[in-house]
Amino acid sequence: WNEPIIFELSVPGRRGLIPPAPDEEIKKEAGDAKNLVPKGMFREQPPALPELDQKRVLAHYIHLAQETLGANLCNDISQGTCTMKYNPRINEELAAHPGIASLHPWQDVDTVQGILQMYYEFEEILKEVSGMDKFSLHPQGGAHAVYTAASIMRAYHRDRGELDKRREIISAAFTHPCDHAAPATAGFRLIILPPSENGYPSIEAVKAAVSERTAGMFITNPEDTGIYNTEIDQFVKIVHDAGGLCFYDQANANVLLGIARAREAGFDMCHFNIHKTFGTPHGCSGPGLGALGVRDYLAKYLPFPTVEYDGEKYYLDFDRPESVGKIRQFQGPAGVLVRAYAWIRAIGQEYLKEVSEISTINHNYLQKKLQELIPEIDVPYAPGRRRLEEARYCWQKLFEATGISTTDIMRRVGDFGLQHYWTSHHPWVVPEPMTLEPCESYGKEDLDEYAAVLKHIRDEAYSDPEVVKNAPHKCASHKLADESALDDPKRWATTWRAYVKKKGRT
Amino acid sequence: WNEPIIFELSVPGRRGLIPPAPDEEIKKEAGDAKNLVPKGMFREQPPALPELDQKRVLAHYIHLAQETLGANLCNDISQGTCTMKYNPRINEELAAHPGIASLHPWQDVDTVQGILQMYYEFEEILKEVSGMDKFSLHPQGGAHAVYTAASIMRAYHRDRGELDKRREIISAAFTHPCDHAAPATAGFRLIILPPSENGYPSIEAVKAAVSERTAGMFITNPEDTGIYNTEIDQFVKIVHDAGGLCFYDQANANVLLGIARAREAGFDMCHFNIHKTFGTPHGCSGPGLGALGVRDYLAKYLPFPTVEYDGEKYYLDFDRPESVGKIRQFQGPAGVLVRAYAWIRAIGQEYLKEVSEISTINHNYLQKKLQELIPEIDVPYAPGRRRLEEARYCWQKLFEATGISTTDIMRRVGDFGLQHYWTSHHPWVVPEPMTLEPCESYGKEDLDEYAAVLKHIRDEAYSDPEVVKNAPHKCASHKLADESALDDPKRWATTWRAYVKKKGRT
Amino acid sequence: MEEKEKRRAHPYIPNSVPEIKEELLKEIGIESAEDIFGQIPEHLRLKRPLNIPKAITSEYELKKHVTDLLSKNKNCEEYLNFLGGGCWQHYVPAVCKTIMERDEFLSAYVGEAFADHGKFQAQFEYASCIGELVDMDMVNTPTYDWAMACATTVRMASRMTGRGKALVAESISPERLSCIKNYAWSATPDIEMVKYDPKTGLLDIDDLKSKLSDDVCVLYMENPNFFGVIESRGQEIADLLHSKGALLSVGVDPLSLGVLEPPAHYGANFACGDVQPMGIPMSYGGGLGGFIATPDEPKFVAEYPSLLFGIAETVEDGEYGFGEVLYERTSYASRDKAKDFLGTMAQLHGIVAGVYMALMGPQGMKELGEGLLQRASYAAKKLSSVKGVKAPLFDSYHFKEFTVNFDGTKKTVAEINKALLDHKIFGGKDLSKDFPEMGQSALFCVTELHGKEDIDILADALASVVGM
Amino acid sequence: MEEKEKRRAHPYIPNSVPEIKEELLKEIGIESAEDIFGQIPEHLRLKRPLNIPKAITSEYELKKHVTDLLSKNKNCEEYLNFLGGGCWQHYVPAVCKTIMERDEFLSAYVGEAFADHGKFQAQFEYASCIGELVDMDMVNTPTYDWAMACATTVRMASRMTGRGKALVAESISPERLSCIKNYAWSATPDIEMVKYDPKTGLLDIDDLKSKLSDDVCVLYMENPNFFGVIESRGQEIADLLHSKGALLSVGVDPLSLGVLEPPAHYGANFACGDVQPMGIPMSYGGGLGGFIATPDEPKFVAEYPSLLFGIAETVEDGEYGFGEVLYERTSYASRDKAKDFLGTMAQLHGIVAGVYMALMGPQGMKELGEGLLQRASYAAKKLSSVKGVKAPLFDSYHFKEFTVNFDGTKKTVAEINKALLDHKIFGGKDLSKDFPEMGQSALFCVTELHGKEDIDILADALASVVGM
Repeated sequence: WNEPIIFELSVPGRRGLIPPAPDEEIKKEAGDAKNLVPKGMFREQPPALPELDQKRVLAHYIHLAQETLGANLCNDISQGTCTMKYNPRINEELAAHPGIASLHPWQDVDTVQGILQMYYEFEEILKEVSGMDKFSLHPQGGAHAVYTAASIMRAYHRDRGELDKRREIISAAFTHPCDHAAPATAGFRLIILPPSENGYPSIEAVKAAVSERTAGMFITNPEDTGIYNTEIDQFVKIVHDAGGLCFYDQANANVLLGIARAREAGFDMCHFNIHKTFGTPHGCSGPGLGALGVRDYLAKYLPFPTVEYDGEKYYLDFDRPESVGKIRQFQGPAGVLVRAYAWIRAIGQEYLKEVSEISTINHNYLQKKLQELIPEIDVPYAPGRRRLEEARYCWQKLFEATGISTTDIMRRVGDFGLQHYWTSHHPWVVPEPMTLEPCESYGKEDLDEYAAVLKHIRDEAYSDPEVVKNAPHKCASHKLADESALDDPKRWATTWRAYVKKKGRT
Repeated sequence: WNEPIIFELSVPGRRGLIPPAPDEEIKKEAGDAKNLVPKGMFREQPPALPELDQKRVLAHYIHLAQETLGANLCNDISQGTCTMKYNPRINEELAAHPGIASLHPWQDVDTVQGILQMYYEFEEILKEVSGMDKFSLHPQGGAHAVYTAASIMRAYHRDRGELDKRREIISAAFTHPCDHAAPATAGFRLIILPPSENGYPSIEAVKAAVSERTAGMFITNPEDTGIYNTEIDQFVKIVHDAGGLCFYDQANANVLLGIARAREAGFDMCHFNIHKTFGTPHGCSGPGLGALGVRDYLAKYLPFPTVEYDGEKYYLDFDRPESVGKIRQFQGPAGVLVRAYAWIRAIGQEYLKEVSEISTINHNYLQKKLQELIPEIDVPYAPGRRRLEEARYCWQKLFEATGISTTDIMRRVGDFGLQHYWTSHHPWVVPEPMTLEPCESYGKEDLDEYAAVLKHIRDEAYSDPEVVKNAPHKCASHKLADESALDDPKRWATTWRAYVKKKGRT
Repeated sequence: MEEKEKRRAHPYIPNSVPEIKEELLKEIGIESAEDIFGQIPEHLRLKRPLNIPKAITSEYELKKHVTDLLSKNKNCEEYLNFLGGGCWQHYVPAVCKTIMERDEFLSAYVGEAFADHGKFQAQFEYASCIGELVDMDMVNTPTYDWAMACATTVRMASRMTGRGKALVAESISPERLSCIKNYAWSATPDIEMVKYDPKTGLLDIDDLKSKLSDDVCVLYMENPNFFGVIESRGQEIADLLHSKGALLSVGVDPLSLGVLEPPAHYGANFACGDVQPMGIPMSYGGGLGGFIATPDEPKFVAEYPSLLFGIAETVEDGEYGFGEVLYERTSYASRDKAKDFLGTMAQLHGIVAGVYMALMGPQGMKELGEGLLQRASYAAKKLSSVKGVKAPLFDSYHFKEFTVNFDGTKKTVAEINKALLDHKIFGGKDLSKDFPEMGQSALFCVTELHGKEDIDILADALASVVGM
Repeated sequence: MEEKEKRRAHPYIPNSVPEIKEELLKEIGIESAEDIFGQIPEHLRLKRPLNIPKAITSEYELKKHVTDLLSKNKNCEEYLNFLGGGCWQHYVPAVCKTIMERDEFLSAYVGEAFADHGKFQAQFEYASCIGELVDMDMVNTPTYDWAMACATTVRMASRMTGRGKALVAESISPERLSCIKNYAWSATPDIEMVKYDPKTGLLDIDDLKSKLSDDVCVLYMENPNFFGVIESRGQEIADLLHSKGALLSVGVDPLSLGVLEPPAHYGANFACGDVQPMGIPMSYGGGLGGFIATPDEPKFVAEYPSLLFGIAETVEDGEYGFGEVLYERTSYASRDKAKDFLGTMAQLHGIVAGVYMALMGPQGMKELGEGLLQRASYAAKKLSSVKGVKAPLFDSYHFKEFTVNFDGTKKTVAEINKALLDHKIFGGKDLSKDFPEMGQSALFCVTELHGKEDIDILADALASVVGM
């Protein structure tokens, strides 16, 4: 659409919405609004927001929406590790029900028994799926849950008088960035172990890393390689023996539902990305829900309030003196919870394991297709072992042969009506990486389509490399003329007002 | 998106939705469904509908939606005579309220007082705006209202014993096609008067057309030329004197709200296209609402039931023995009514006349711009008289100069992110016609944009006629390879099954 | 009008900003809109402000006002509803709602295929799915409703045969009958009714024989008929008509076609019905849309008044395009010389019905139909257990709907239905006025929204209401 | 698991069609998924089926089940609600709902600008509008909520100044204070509270002076503060802090910025707050999203943990593109070396808030703010007319919210609120536990949804409840 910035559409005097005016009696009684404000605090010049009629606002945002590739409308295998599922429409209808949309978080608990029951029952399901003893549904995303886990680890060691000493967190290179960043934010130092030839750290490395300074471990399994760490319980034991706690980042849990649990591996804490594994929408990156599960001995540290049931009534327990406190103002992103609850009830016992089975089957089928079609694709580490739900692929050979990099291919993928694919988290341990996660929401034809597109681009890399290098061509927008503008204080602009100033426009 | 036909996406076994199964007790009590059907009537082979998972169905229809240019998302001045207004989103929210969406038309009137009150009050507004004495909100579109008017005319003459004799309807060339087709369907013969140099028929022509065979007149004012017929009341009088009735097609009423009414011109009946003039959505062509108004002496003929008020309660009056009967199963497209009611209440007394004023100002501004920018554009008939809400333009000069026809330009317009424009109803009395209606929903910049696009295409007609002739280039699809396929029984296909058979596919 | 109010632009009227309005007037070269309206003769002008309510410009206040009015209604989510008979409370899938509310489909109109490709394809797919349901190759874009659809088949049949008499089964809805009489009059002024068997509710074939003559163009009947009765002798009826050169048009509930043979399988020439049960809210009867299907033969196709969206290849390789089949038939092209008339009808409802059929697929339609048969069977039995109540009245198989006779209760249907309101139940449609020969009978409808519990609640309420 | 159930494909799992699953397994060359899962050591496997509820595969039954649960709640459409304090019941415009529900925005994630151009532009426009509201040039993509936003400004200030002590005004929400303590701990383990004046509710400047030292990095305060009190001495406070090399961070209600001076105008270095009041439903506190704004200076920009979407030209002439400003700052790029951490936060709410601000424009914000000032003023007066009730508790100007003291009624807030439930009223937030010095006080909130009638109903109900 080549849609202008909304400020460019502004025309003085236009109105998009008229707010309800107070009744005449109120106006009369209260008097002029200017006199209801301390001297000097009345804003004489209203904020310079854009001025548009309602149709224009609607049309503008519809155009922008149409320039966005949501998972519900495309083959979104692309965003590996993100588990881009179908977000059922019925769940949106339910989340819009006034019984959730119009609830205030401080209503008397007698008036919110329905939503508290949903919290409680969803927690029960998570407990069963993970083997943990108690969950908090406060965190609004995965990283938020990881941070909360780090807070709990901090409280645990503080309670034992060891916090000053225990400040080291052990993690692995293919574990998610937030497992490194969130503990660091909480005040820990990270020890990041490199992968062995299996794709995950060796037991020896873990042993070498622990000490009396060890606060704990934050780790994913499978990590983003899709390789299941079969020694995970030994890792946990080593850290436990050293006096640390173990947190299991389950962002990649989609393939282990009903298959294997955090408890059996010995973890003290784990989390689920509800917006990945339990089918709620990603919302352009939030709100999500990061459900944090802990074993009973850590339950007292969870953020307050917790949702409890006394046999007759659900209630919120604020009286938790050892809690790490609040990590968000209210008791979690409840709208996400409603969708997740509806999703798991629709899937149920009969199909939850099917989710994991189809996820691994889909992945292994796609991997086979890709490797058959494209000899240049490598899958480093642990040769011969099947990946579970995704793999970290490597385009190094193609890059060497043609100069076409994974970022070139990534941009070109967008030209085929697919979301452009995800390369990998930084740093790139695997060179020229690509990560695809064909979860259970995709059909065989989606997998075949994806493989065909990559094969096509691979052929182009030889026959017409420029077309790949200059991609995208058919996306909503093109390559930036100069990426460095984004790192240049004189040119970057995150607001229109800044852009106008820097460009010298009026 | 180049989206496949949904049958091409079908994979046996896929499910999009599971209907609720009856309770076990019901199944047990009722037994096998096959035994609940007369012999030979059970369909052993279920209908060969497509089989898709839910995400695929949703994605498919989102893609198709994105390939459709609704008025709420584009500059839709294009569809002249259609009054493509903004359809406020709040009205959609209201129409989805269970207080309308979940009402059954046969509910006891005590349980539908709210919707009946809305019928009643909306009718009051229409009565005031038109000067008619009673309205029917049964018809689902404008043509449906015209047909109902023709039914009433038939009943009127039948009651007077003159139906066998009075079978002629007088109309004008620029009046809408349905004003000719609907009376014909009702059993009348049409006498269609050509325009005089004013753009509408001469008084002499009307006088010459009436006789003892005259049943009535169906006419628009302004007709699609946008020229107001200043002699309209004399037309009416001539027909009345001849014993006929007069129906006023008010599809073009948007410019006369609060300005001039059907009553003052002497009409016996009139209608409003609610989906045009009162801002309800066109829905890809329905459901609309054609509100039919009549003078008191014709009220008895309206379809039953009518909505009445006894001072305390609203009720449906089915006891109308002289009614023409039903023209639709229930009492009208009530969801459209709710939207229209909300629209007129939002506009209200203060802004309804503004709607007409801005409509005529917008048109006259656009006409001026077009004629300034494009010397080849003519506006035939009544030179020097201002059109009201639209004009019938003529591209004949450009066609003669460049060979580019109005249909070429029409197709090319679509390439600019605008809805392609409407030429004119058939037959084309004005050669190479174009009809644009910039109603009150468009801003000055929309008018300027439109004029600029037409100017651009006009220039292309000289500089690069092929690009216009082969348009569209950037629309959702292209020109058909062979238009004649649609008129060829061996090739036409309105269903996929027919297409597959004719193509010899499987 | 307050001065202040006057100067605020309306959110729906961008150029109502006073400065912009002035600017436009200046560009046109006039003082005010009166300079344009002035050409209207004085005696035709309205010389006073319209006496209509003031503007509610705040969206919230507007919402509150309209919602308050709508909340005066009791709706079928609050009440247990057993009304059917032409408008039915079926489940509306969330995906159907989503597509119906998208602004693209909602606010589009008569754009052609290259601009509104998606609209054409969605309509084409709708027609294609209807074609599968009824097993016929030619399907129209939807007309107003089932009544308009069946009346249209009568007109089409009359033109095809050149005959002016139509037979109509008495067991159709009185509303549709009224529409047929009005709409078909100029084609078939002569309409004769064919009786139903008072015992079975089936078409009285002897009566049909007695009325079938060489000037009959068509018999219109329904299956299941208005009483929910499944007709079993369709082929026999079709053969009779065809033997006299007449045609058979059959109205169907599309939801029955997962379990019942479609009309084409027993010789019908036309199938028609309503799309409302397929994903479209009832909206007080506003959710209708009529479909018509026939064989794909020129003699049928030439007689459709509707737009017919056909598929064809475009100049781009492998691209489908769409267009209008035999456009010259239509009144848009040929005015009073056309086949009947055309206008804004119910295309949005067609699109949504297409979404519904795609979601349901063959298995969904079959499972749904089976469940409806079973529920109706259970419900009739259950209601019959109430003393004085007979259900069904007819000794036949029923789909979704069935008649209940209350003669044994000594109460009228009207009395019973009023009393049921206290139980928050909408009882069946009262048939006593339109079908007096059936005594105090009502037409009850059960859908997939009714669980056993709901039916049992109805039975208990009835027992308490009839007081026996 | 029933055999029949097992063989039906799930609508959300396309390859759960048994035949397709088989085909894929065959292509992979294995018998079953167990051949893959088998690599997991036996002792780590779950060897029994999960004990979770059975699937509700029918969408209607699922809807009924969840709706029944949700209907157990009493919501703020049924009850008259006066709760605010961090989550407010404002009007949600229909256009906001429409955009929020569009699948494109709803189901997109981390695609980059060329593929998700619309998402980037919508976020950029959101940030641009916030920038106008607060009159600052740099704005982040939204974080979780206001609490996270204000805690982030403390961390940023600590890094910028290299100091480890933060001052926080006591007159902020206890929830946000708890978050600050948790989140800022590793940066500012030392947090000291600055008192409010018990008479006016304003910041106690003497107390501030006494606590302000050279190791203070920032003061975080709110305006209007948690009690709804409008702070008038912002510039004085800012000057004090700046004189010691410390920074000022101010939390604001964005809806106040049509009528109140933004923090930048009285010297604040950070502005932050929540987007929830701008078109996002409360959803039991789920509708939050935090914004942070600062000057566009490298020393500030370098410390943001958030993604920052910047505008830039593309290779196409005249085309805007977008990308991430200073990406290396973020934990996506630099893991434990980054500025704090980043993750899935609240971007959808940011987009919707952008739609809201575009709809409202300057005049809408001004009119709304004026009405909120007037309503709060009227409501406080009205409630004060109830014997034993004092409103507001503080002798100051209030925006939207104000404190009500019930000490004169001899009843606790808890008792009063319970009793108000019988009147279908949610009374104000009980402050007696968090602010015992205020006695039995509650925080009441009035919004544009409250008419005079609603406020009068509250006053009448209170009068009846306190029984005086």
